Parts: sequence; structure tokens; C-alpha cells
Amino acid sequence: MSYYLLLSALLFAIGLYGVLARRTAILIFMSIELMLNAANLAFVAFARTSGNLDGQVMALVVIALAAAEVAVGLGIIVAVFRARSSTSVDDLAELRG
Amino acid sequence: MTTLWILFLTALAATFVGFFAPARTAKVFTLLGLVAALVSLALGWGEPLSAYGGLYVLDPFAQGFTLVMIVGGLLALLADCDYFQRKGWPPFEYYALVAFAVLGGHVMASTAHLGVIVVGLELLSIPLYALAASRRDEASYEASLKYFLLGAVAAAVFLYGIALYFGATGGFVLGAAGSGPIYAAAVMLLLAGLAFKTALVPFHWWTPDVYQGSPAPVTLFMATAVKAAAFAAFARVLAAVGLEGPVFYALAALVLLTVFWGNLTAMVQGEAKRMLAYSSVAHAGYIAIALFGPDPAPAMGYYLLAYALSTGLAFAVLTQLDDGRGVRLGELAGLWGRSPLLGLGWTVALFSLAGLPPLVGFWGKYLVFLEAARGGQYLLVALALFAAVIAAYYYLKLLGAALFAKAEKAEKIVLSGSTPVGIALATLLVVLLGVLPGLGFGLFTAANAIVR
Amino acid sequence: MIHVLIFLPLVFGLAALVLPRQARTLGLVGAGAALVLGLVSFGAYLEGSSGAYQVPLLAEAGVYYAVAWDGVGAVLMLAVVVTTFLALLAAHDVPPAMVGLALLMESGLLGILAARDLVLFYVFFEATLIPSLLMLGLFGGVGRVRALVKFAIFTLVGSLLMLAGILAVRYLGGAPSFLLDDLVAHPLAGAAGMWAFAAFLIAFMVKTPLFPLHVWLPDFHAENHPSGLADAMGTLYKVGLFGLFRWALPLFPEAFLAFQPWLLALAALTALGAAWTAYAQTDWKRLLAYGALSHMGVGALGLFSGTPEGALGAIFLLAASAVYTGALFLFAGSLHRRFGTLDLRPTSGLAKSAPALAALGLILVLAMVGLPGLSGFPGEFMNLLGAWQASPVWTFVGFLAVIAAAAYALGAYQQIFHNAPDKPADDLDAFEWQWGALATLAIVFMGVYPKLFTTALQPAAEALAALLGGGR
Amino acid sequence: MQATTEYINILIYLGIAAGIGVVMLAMGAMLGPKKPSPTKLMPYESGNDPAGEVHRLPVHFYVVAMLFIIFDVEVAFLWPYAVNAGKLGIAGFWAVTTFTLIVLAGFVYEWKKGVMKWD
Amino acid sequence: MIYLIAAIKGLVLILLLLFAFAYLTWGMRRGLARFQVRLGPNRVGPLGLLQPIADAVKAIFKEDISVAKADRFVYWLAPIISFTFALAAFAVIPLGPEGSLFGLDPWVADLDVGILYIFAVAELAVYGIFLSGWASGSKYSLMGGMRSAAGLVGYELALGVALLGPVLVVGSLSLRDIVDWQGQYGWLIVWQFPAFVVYFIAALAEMGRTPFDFVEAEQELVGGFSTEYNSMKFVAFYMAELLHWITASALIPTLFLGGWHAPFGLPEVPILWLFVKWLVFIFIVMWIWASWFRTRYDVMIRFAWGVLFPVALAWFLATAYWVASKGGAV
Repeated sequence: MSYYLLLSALLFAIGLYGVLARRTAILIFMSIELMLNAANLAFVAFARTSGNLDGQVMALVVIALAAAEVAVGLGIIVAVFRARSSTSVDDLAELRG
Repeated sequence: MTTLWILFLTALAATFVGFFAPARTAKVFTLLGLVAALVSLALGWGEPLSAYGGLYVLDPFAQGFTLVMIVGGLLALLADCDYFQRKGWPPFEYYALVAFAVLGGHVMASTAHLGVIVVGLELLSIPLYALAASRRDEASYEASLKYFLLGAVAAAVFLYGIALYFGATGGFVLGAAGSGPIYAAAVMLLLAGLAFKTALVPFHWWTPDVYQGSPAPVTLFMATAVKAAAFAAFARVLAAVGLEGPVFYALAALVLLTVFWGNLTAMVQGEAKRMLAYSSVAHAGYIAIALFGPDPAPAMGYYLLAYALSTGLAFAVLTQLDDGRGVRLGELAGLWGRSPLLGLGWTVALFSLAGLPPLVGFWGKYLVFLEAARGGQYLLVALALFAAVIAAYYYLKLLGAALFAKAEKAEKIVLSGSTPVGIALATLLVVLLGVLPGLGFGLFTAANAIVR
Repeated sequence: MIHVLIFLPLVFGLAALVLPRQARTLGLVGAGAALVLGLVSFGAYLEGSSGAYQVPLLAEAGVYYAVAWDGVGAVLMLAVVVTTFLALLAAHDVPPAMVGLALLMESGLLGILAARDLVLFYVFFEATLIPSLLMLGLFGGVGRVRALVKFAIFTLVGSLLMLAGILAVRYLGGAPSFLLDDLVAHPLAGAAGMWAFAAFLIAFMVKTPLFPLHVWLPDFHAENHPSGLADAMGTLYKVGLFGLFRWALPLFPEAFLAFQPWLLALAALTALGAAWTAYAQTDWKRLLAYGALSHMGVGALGLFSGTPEGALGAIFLLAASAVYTGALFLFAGSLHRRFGTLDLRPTSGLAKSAPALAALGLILVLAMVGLPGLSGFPGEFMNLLGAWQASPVWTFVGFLAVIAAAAYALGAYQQIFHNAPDKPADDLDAFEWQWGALATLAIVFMGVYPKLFTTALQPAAEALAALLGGGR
Repeated sequence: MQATTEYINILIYLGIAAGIGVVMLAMGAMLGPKKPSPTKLMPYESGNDPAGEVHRLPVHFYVVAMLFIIFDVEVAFLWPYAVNAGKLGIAGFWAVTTFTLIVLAGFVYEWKKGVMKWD
Repeated sequence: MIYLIAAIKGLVLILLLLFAFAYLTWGMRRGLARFQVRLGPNRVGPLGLLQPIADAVKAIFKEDISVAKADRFVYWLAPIISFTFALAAFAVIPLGPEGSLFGLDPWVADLDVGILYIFAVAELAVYGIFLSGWASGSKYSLMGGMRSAAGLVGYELALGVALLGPVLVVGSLSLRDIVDWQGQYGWLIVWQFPAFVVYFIAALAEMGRTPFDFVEAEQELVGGFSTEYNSMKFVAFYMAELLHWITASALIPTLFLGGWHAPFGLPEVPILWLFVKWLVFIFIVMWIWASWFRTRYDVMIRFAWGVLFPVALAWFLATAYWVASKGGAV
């Protein structure tokens, strides 16, 4: 049990690190997906230990949310890429005070 | 129930009307839908309602926040006219997306189930990612991408918080008792996730870029409805976990950082939307101050309404000036001469945001400070008040740029379509609710407690 | 009637903003109606009708729309309606929007004076700021933005501190509402009281103004529209002494007594320092600004003495100086109309070419100097009388300031009117005859028949003094 | 933990399959002759030198992919329902119908926007 | 111990499948030739029976060329993925009742979510195609890969939704339960004919046979995603393709035609009847292949999304209503 939790925490941490350290929109996005999956793992693990199936249901919901995010997010990334041939977040400096 | 269904059907219908009719029809349709939702909200005002096995709870608290969101949506729809016409892009999707976002916000506010909150959150956010990009130029895409990445991170953090909450309490409904390190971590993650959405410093840094880059009417919507929805969830979570120990200090630190940082950075901005973005950050801090009171819901709701009207009005004015590259302060010059209605709206909005009576913004500030004072947080109130002075400086700067500087351009601004209606209505409400504060606040006192 | 009086100017003001063509007519009618109503109200007050009215504004938070005339309010109300009317009469060449804003200000000022609820008072107090800021910002001179920011920041810091104090005084003091009577019945003692009093004090010191929070004042006047309308209204807006009298002192008698020695010193130094600075000014408006500041110092000295005479004198001086200082600013406007400048130096020798103008100027200046028989005298006299009981030393300093007033005011007068003739100037025109006569009438009336006003002020002043322990 | 055993079985099976695949490819890579030349290593373009860059984001496919993701997830919701359809009864049926119709609405929207129009 | 047994069973199954693949290539070529009134391979060994072995030897000893511009890792990974997941589905097909294989269970694994598993691995197979197209660094490959992936997903979806019908009726995701149910109540093809049709068509697309062999579309895309693959790497893809055929031919009877149960009240012989049904389907697919044309790419995508998928969904809802109103599975 605690191993699952540990793994999920680890995944979450890796995802968070990726979000903070990576400079490419796609990679940041993948890191975010990692975080979501960490949450899923935790849901399922908790559902299993507590015998409360709500956790499993929630994991399904999260998958759906993630899919919706993917759909829109990739669309945006594609649009940005087409507009400026780069997905590096650092290159996005159009908006400054 | 009715409200939920009306909003839902409005959004769904708006998606399809555009295929058979011009975009204007979709707009009228959405407007009517939102008004109908408002009416249904009014009919059930003050009476708590619960459906779907308690997953959907339209208590007075939710009603208050929904009101704010619908107002934000209406303003965003009414003020858009010229903006999209200038861009040569009359997109019926705009209306559908706004309707979906309002629906999402409504769902988010009307539940104590974390899973449903997160669904509402996404239903609110995802249309906004698309809306932010809807001007289809680099600035707009950039805003959208940043908003999206940050929003997704926030959602992920929030979700992980939910997972831990589930582990610690064995359920998803807020208010269950919990303890231990997992519970504490869960609470912190939940609050951090929502702090992103409410744009509390230091989780705010996406705000200026996103507000500046997004199309002005979308920014309007973000600054009003989204903020309300995020705060609805924030307040519910906080009410459930209780404001004690580390949570208390964390929130206090967030609030102080927010009001000071938001106001101080706003001062040095050269672009109006960006300035108002920082101002909205600062206002988030003021709203959060109410949470220190014993009964924060009415004051928060009222503040949000006041803020939504004022900042919505300000953005509605900017919408008429924005040509897609933002509005430099110099471009505001001579506003009164170019369009008296815009000038009046701008003046009223800024004085209200600065918190000067007898405008609605004053009463909002007054009530949240009162609430915190009732909670005994005098130092916090004093510091926040001090920050309000800083705020007054840049609001004056914005006002001065519009009224007191010499005009570069003299040609009149012609307002068309629903825009004058929207601006006049908002101006009227800001003044009217300011003169008769009981009128607005009375609506929210019914929301006297967050149902746990 | 009290509501009509308060909101009538507002209605006319909005009308003037919407209908710029008719602005002047609307302004005169509105201010005239307010004048008449004010006189009637004052009469009614003397007959014993205070027009008290009370209705919840924000019942859940204990805020009421509660208004009434007491002696202090009624007297100052007269000063407001008279001066506003004078100002609108005199300023016949201002942009239409200014007329509207002036009327809005009048409305706010009357509200300030009538409010019996602390939050309502605050609302009016702040609401008046908006037209004031707009007048300065829209119609001021080249340095207006700087002046505006200075003015706004000082005022807002003060008023937000006061807002904190307002919250504290009710919730720490435990009063059920923000009504004056409730608050007085639940005083806030101890350290919290000190802090809250300090907050109120700062707000009102900005608005009195008192050293060192006066720095916005000279710029405010110097940069405002040269016609003097905005300055006259601004003078009326200096309600700090009133605020102290009505709110700060009754709410925190204990804290006040602790602060009293310092406050007396501050007031006296303000009076003397401002007089000294005024002497060095070469600009009409700056000179008047410092002169008025000096007078406020004297008034504050009286009020802080805590004696009935001092309190009475302070309010009397406030009312009187509102009229004559306002009139002097309008007079400065007249000079500006003739010479296109407010500098004292090039405008010499008016006595020859425009004797009537010179005469009007003389009367106003003499009122300012405090010549017995004119409106300035009774107030100053009572102030010093009251202050003497509290602190002879500081009274002496204040006395020096009064003497100094003669020096700078008469010096300036002589500079303008009696030096070698420089260039010819037109004498009084019709407008100036009208307002000049009216102003002279008011000044002389207040000077020779102060009893009418002191009778009205007496009870309130004595009540305050009693609350403060009779000055000891 | 019977279920776990079965999953491990599957893993073993997949491991063997992948192993055989790797061995096959390795055999091919090692046993074949090695005479590389630049022309051989060029990507196929009807015998011509390749023109232009290859990597680009084909938006049209992306839109189809988006459709797929959405419905795939929808189906993921339908599985659990399908197993318990009897127990959930008519109420469950209407819930799932509503759900399906909402997702279909998105489908119709995309169709109307011309996803399936290929040039 | 149990894992060792599973491993041995798995290894045997894979070897059998590879053997089946090898002789499917032979059978296919011979069969198709017959349809087209020619002979097909008949030189190597009697009836050309040794032809597959010769092909294998030739493939292994061909020069292995990797395109210079390719993304090396993914380029190599893609065929392995394709191959592995083509084999994967067979692991959960029950060949007979419990203990019918020398006292052992005639399946590698019995998942309680077997259908979900099948759905999952079917989708994973698309990855191989997509990745190979992407990694090759060639325009044809990219176009081919994208097309295939975009086209296939529509059919995957229809396939998945079609599977929901039997699940609704049986009320279980386990393949064994489905087969047992059919043994008790009769074949699902009777109850679920539309689902069967949709599933069959989608399966045809998935195995890349006409009328949906757009995956390769030799004439348009010179081999599509596998343009840049040769020697064993190509063989891996080729295997994957035919293995899909093999697997689907066993899956369809399992899901819709009673699995290992005997038809028409004939005596039950474990494994045999499934084998017979399997052969029938192998032949049917070949028959279609030989006698049908290839559809245009856009038409077939539209067909998947606009016809197959809605039909499957409608049928799902109809079945759901039926099951729900009955208050439970049969």
C-alpha cells in the first residue's frame, strides 16, 4: 500500500519538477499528465485499501478530464507552433509590461 | 436544478445555433439564456436546493456566486460587439464557450463534492483556454498557452490534493474530519491549486500575461466570473477544513503578499489591461481577507459582485479601445471627449475599484474589512488598508491618463450594438448599489453560512 | 427638508453635467435654492427642529442613513451654502462641468455636516473627494497631476486609516451600530483607543490641515483653476476641525487627553509656521493657502484646549474663514481675470485705477487679519481665550501667528494696491458687484452679530468640553 | 490475489513476445551484410533527393486524434456501465443516454466544422 | 511454479502463432492465387510448403538498412511494439473449458476484464504504426503513418463500442463468462447481429485487409508507414499484420459464435471447434480480400465515423434499453 503511495508521490514530484524545469510546452504538458496520473494512482491505491470504489470512479473522471485537457492543450500548442515554429516557453515573450 | 439545466441547455444550444443562423443570433440566444438563468436563480433565491444525491447543492452561498458569474458572463457578452467586428471574426463559438464556462463556474460553486468541483473547474477552464486564443495572433496564443499550462498544473495539484483527501478521510465530500500528515498535505495541495485559480500571490504570475494577451472581452470574463467561481470553491474548502494553525498563517501570508505585491507591481505597468490584471490580483487578496471573519460568505459574495461590476465595467471600456495590442496608457487620453459614455464608465469604474464611496466598490471593501475585523484580525485589516492607498495611486494614474492628459486622437468612438447598453447598465449598477448598499448586500445576507 | 437640502445640489449638479449649455443657470438656481433652504433650515433649527431622520442603509452591518442638524452642523451648513452660492456667482467663466462638480461637492459637504452615522459620514467624506479630484485633474494648471497625486495620496492614506479606526471603534468598543450616540455610549478605552484615535487624528489632520500633513495644500490651491471656484469649494472641504469636533474627540476623550499637550504644540506651531511661510509667498493663492492654514492652526489650538470657548471659537472660525477665505480665492480669480497671473508683483497700484475692487479686497483681507467687527475676529478671540486656559505658552505662540497675519496679509495688500501704478485695470464688473456685496454682507453680519451663531454653537461646545473634563 | 496472478501471466506473456521480437530484429541486424552508402540511407522519395523538411504538425490528423480521444474516454465510461446496466435500471439508461448525447453533440459540432472534409 | 507454467504456455502459444503466421503466408499466397486462377508458390518443397522457411532465411540475411534521418530508438522500437501487441490479444482467448489442456487451463491468462484488455491492446497496436511513420524521417512514411493512425482510430472506436453490446447482454467483461453464456443461451451473433457486423468490419480494418488496406496502400504511398523498413524490421510489421488476422479470426468466434462450444448440437471437443471456426474466418477474410476493391482513404474514414460508429452507438443504446428494462442480463 504505502509503496503505491510512495510511487504516486514520486510521480507527482517528478511531474512537478518537470513543470518547473522544462522549457518546452510539450514537455511541460507531459509533466502535467504525469501529475494527473500520479493522482490517479493514488486514487486507485486508496480505493483499494479502503474498499471504497469511489476512488476508482474518480480515476475514471480524471482520465476524462485529462483527455479534455489534452484535446484543447495540444490544439493550443499546435497553434503556437504554427505561429512561431517553437514551443519553448522562454521564446514566448510577446507580453511584457 | 432549473438554473443548472437552463445554463446547460443554453450552452448546448448556442453551440448549434451558429450553424444555422448568423453569430448575432447565437449571441441573442446566449444572452436570453443567461437572463433566463438569472430569473430562475431569482425565483429560488435564498432557498437551498439539493439534487443528484447531494452532489449538486444550490444553497444561498452558491446562488450568490452564481449571480456574480452570470453578471460577468452578461457583461462579457454585451461588451464584445465592436471588438470582434473590428477583428472581422464573428465567432458564434465565443458565445457557446462563455455559456459553457458560466455553467462550469456554476457547477463549481454549487457542490461540496470535490470530484464535482473539479469537473466544474475543468468545464470552466477549458472553454477559457480556447477563448484566450480566440484572437488568433501571437499574443493571444501565448496568453492561451500560458493560461493553459498554468491552469493544467493547478488542476493537477488540486487533483492530487483530492486524492490525498480521499485517502485521509475516505470520501470526497468536504467537511469530513481528518488528521495526520496526509490530511495536512491534502489541505495544502487543495488550497494551493485553488490559489492558482484565484491568482493569489505567489500563484498569480500567469495573470498579467494572460490578461494582457487575451482578447479584451475574454479578459473581462476571466477577471469577473472565473474569479468568483474560484473563490466559491476556495471558500468552501477553507470553511470545511477550518482556518486554524498553519492554514491560518499560510492564508494570512498569501493575503498580505497578494495585496501588497499586486498593488505595488500594478503601479509600474504601462499597459492598462496589465495594470488591471495586477489590480485584480490585489482584489483577490481583499476578497480573501473576508475569509478571516466568522461568516465570510455574504461579504465575499458582495465584494465579488462589486468587484465584478467595477472591473467588468473597466474592461468593457478597454474592450472598445483595444486593437489587439493592448491599451497603452497614452492611448486612453481624451477618452471623455471621444466618448462621454466611455469616459463616465471609466471614471466610475476606477473610483469604485479604488474603493471610494458612494460607489459599490467602497461597500465591498468596507464589508470584507468589517468581516475580518469581526474575526479579530485588526493588523491584517490595517495592512490591507494601507495597501489600498497604494492602489489608489495607480487607479488615479489610469484615470488621469484617460481624463487629464491631452488627447492624441480626437476622432469619436462610435459604440454599436449592445455595447452602450452593457456599459450604461454596469455604470448605473455601480452607482446605484453604491448609493443603496443595502440593496446589494441584502441579496447576500441570505447566504449566511457555507453549508458544510 | 433636510434631505432636499442635501440632495438638491446633487440633482442640479448632475443636470449641469448632462446639460452643459444650461450649466450656469442650473448652478445658480441650485446653489440659490440650497442657500434659501439652508437659511430656512437654520431658522428652523433655531426654532428647535433638527430634522433628525434615520433609516437603515445596511442594516446587517449596523449602518444607518441618519442625518440631523445640530448647532455645529447648522452653522457650518450656512457657511457652505453661502460660500457655494458666492463661488458660483463669481465664477461665471468656468467650464460647465466645473459647475456641476461644484454642486456635487456641495451636496457631499452638506452630507458630511449632517451625518449622524460614522459610516455615512465617511461615505460623504470620501464621496466629496471625487468631484474635488476631478475638478483639479480636469481643469487645473500645468502641474495638476502632481498636485492631484499629492492631494489624493494624503487624503486617502488618512481616510483609509480612519476606516480602520471606524471598524475598530465599533467592534472593539462593542457598539450595536455606527450611530454617533451608540458609539459615544460605548467608548473605546486603552491602547486600542489610542491607536484608533491616532487613525482618526491623522485623517482629520490631513483635512484640517495641520503640520506636517499639510504639504498637499499649497499645490492644491496653486494648481487649481484660476477662477477660484475650485479653491473656494476646496476651502469648504477642509472639514478636519469639524471631524475632530463631531467624531474624534467625543469618541476618544481619554485618548485625546493623553495626546493633548502634543496636539496643542502642533496646532500652535502650524499657526506660526504657516504664517511665517505665507509671508514669503509671491503667489496669491499660495499666500492664501498658507494664511488659511495658519488660521486653521489657531482654530485647532482652540479646539484642542478642550474648553467650551475654544471649541466654540474653533467652529466659528471654521465657518467664518470658509466664507472669507473662499471669497479671497474668488477675489484672486478676479485679479487673474485682469492680469492673467496670480503673481503678486506685477499687479501693483490697483487702488488708483479700480478703487471699488481695492475696497472689496481690503474688506476681505481685514476679515482675514481678524479686525474686530468683521467675521474673523470673534473666532480668533475665543480660540485664544480658550487656549489660554489650557496652555498659556502655546497660546502665546498662536497669538504671534495672529499678529503675523496682519503682517503678511497687509503686506500683500499693500503690494497690490498701493505701490506705484503699473497698468490700468477695470473696476468691478456686474458679477463682482453682486458677489462682493453679498460676501461683504455675510462677513460684516458674522462680525457684528456673532451671537446668533454662538448661541447655536454653545450647547454642543459645552457638551464636548464636559465630555473632555472641562479642559482640565 | 488471483487477479494479480493473471496480470503477471499477461506480463510474462508480453515479455516473451517482446523478447522474441527483439531477438528477431537483432538476428536480422547482425546476420545481414553491412554495406551502407549515403544513397541507401536516404529516405525514399521516388529516387530523388528528399526535398524540404519532414517534421511538421499535420493539423488535420490532429483533429481526428482529438475526436478519438474524446470518444475513447467516453467508451471508457461506458464499460463500467455496460457491466452493471441491469442493476442500474432505466434511470441508469437515461443517464447514460444523456451522457452519450452530450458527447455526440461535440461529435456533431466537429463534423459540422468540417473535420471529415479532406482536400 | 504457476508462473513457470504460464511462461511455458505463453511460449508455446507464441510459437504456435508464429507457425500459424508462417503457414498463413503460404496459405494466403496459394489461396489468393487460386482466386485469381494462378498457382502461387509451388517450387520450394512439396506444394511450396517450405516456402515460408525460405522466406524467413532470406529475410534474416538481408542487409539491414536504417535511414540516416531516422530517430533511431523509436525507429527500432516501432516494429517491436507492433509485433508484441499483435500477439498480445491471443493470450486471453479461452480455447476450451477449464482444465481441458492436459489438466491445465487452455489459456495463458484469464482476466476478469478481458474485453477491456483486448480493446486496449488493439489500440496500442496503432502506436507501432504511428511511431514508425513518425520516426522514419521520410515524407511517405509520415503521411502513411498519420493516415493509418488517423484512419484506424475510427475503427478502433467502432470496435470498442460494438463490444459493448455483448458485454451488456452478458453482464461481464470476462471472455470466459461470455463463452459460457453463449454455451447456455445460444450464440451472441443471434442476439447481437448488428454488433457482430460492426465488429467484423472494424476488425477487417484493423488487420489491414481490403476493403480497408489503406494502411499500406502500395499504389499511393509506396507501402505507407513501412516504406523505410526492410529485412527483419519489415518482417516484424508483416507478422503483426497477419497476426491481427489470426487473432481476430479467433476472437470473432469467441465473442459471437460460441467460442469453443460445438455448433448445432454436435459433440463438444475442446479446442477443435474453435480451431474450425478460426479456419472459417481466416478463409472468409481471404475471400473478401480476393474479391473486393480498396476504398478511397477519405471515404473509409468517413465511413468509420459517420456510419460504423453511430450504428454501433445506437445499437449499444438499444441493447442498453433492453437490458435495463429487463432489469438485468438474460
